[in-house]
Amino acid sequence: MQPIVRIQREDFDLAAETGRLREGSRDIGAIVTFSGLCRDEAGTLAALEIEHYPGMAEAEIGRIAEEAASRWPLLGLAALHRYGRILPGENIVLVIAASSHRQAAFEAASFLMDYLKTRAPFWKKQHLRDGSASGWVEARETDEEAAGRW
Amino acid sequence: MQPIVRIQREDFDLAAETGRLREGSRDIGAIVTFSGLCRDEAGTLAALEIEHYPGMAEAEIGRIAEEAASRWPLLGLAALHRYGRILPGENIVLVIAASSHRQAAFEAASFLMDYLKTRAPFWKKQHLRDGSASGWVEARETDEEAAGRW
Amino acid sequence: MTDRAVKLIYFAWVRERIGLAEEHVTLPGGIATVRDLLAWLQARGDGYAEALKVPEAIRVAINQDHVPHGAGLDGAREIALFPPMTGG
Amino acid sequence: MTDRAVKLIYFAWVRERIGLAEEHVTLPGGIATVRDLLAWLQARGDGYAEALKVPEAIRVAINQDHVPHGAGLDGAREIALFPPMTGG
Repeated sequence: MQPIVRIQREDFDLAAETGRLREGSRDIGAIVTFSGLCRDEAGTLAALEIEHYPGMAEAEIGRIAEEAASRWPLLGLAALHRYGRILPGENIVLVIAASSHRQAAFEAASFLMDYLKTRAPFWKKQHLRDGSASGWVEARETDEEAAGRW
Repeated sequence: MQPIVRIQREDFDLAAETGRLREGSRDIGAIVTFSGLCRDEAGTLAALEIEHYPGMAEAEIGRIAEEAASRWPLLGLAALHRYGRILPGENIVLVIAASSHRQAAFEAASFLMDYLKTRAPFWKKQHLRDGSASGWVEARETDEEAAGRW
Repeated sequence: MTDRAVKLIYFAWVRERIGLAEEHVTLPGGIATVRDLLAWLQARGDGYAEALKVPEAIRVAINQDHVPHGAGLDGAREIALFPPMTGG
Repeated sequence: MTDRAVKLIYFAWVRERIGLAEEHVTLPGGIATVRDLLAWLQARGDGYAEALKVPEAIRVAINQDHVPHGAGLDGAREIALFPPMTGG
């Protein structure tokens, strides 16, 4: 099972990516997907701008995916992350984990997101609708705690 | 937030169902989907036949969904379950949970599946490819344990 | 306690062993709980005895809601008997 | 320890405060660890001082792999400095 890792400016398609994973095995009993979306922050956000470290972003998510694949009996794993300008309601990240049983799929997807949040080199800048303020999103301590539980 | 519950013979579409939930709110930051698929059991399975208790199936999944909605701050929740003859590789069940943050979406989807497994009135019968044997799938003790952790 | 008319519904291997999907019965006085009902049904024939020989393996719903074997039957219109669920 | 040429890369507000996305520098002898590097960079100008004034807020990767501030710089070709990540 070779994890799929893609870092791209373009949007991605949940159905197409999930379909690709399903074709890989007839023994898949459970597929968990996580989609991370750009929230509109109660109407105040104009856009997010996502900066990333080309090369390391792919490498780091690849390392996290390999770790997930070594911990759970997975039949498919994909992690896709966008960069550039992203509008409210649009996709930012997609993680898909497939396994024979649901617990492995749930845990692997949740693990991958927790680690991706705290270790993958991406940074979000907010552009506000009224133009009055904008700034870099601060890291949440709860994300560190979430990654610490694995 | 009114949970969507559907029990149907026909297949359902992950992208369409997820899209419907996304339209409901611009404050969704996380969507977790769980797809339960019919495994081919190493090529031995011809089909699953799923029996259900009409009326109670909807009512029970509705109760589980309401419980999930009262425990987590959800912006969308859907649970769809098929009945009738289902072939290897086909969908059996789909759960979607949407929230502002990922932990609520992961936990609600996982909770809903654990309870659905042990409380929703569905029964699976296996039809084997060689016709030599078939029988009712036995309940797994690990499913009871999984439901017990919530 | 007077006689009560109820609809019984069977699913999966309970249905197959009893040989019926549903039936209407009149419960005699003295059948107060789910446990009483299971014992009474076991005496109705070989299929019933076979289906219900391990009572603790049987799940019960009254009016489409799960109940334990100690539950009373007051107000029951529809009583369903079935094996542990295997959906999802 | 001899002088070493490395590429430094900055991201997010570290990049903005320093005013550079990347630069090539020659590290003088005596700069053995990430901690030494951060102290040396702080003295390069106001932008650097502002960007690095709280060193524990700075994450560091050597050759595209996360390292702690105590890590040595041997073999480093590309050293990246950035704030805590906020992807996902």
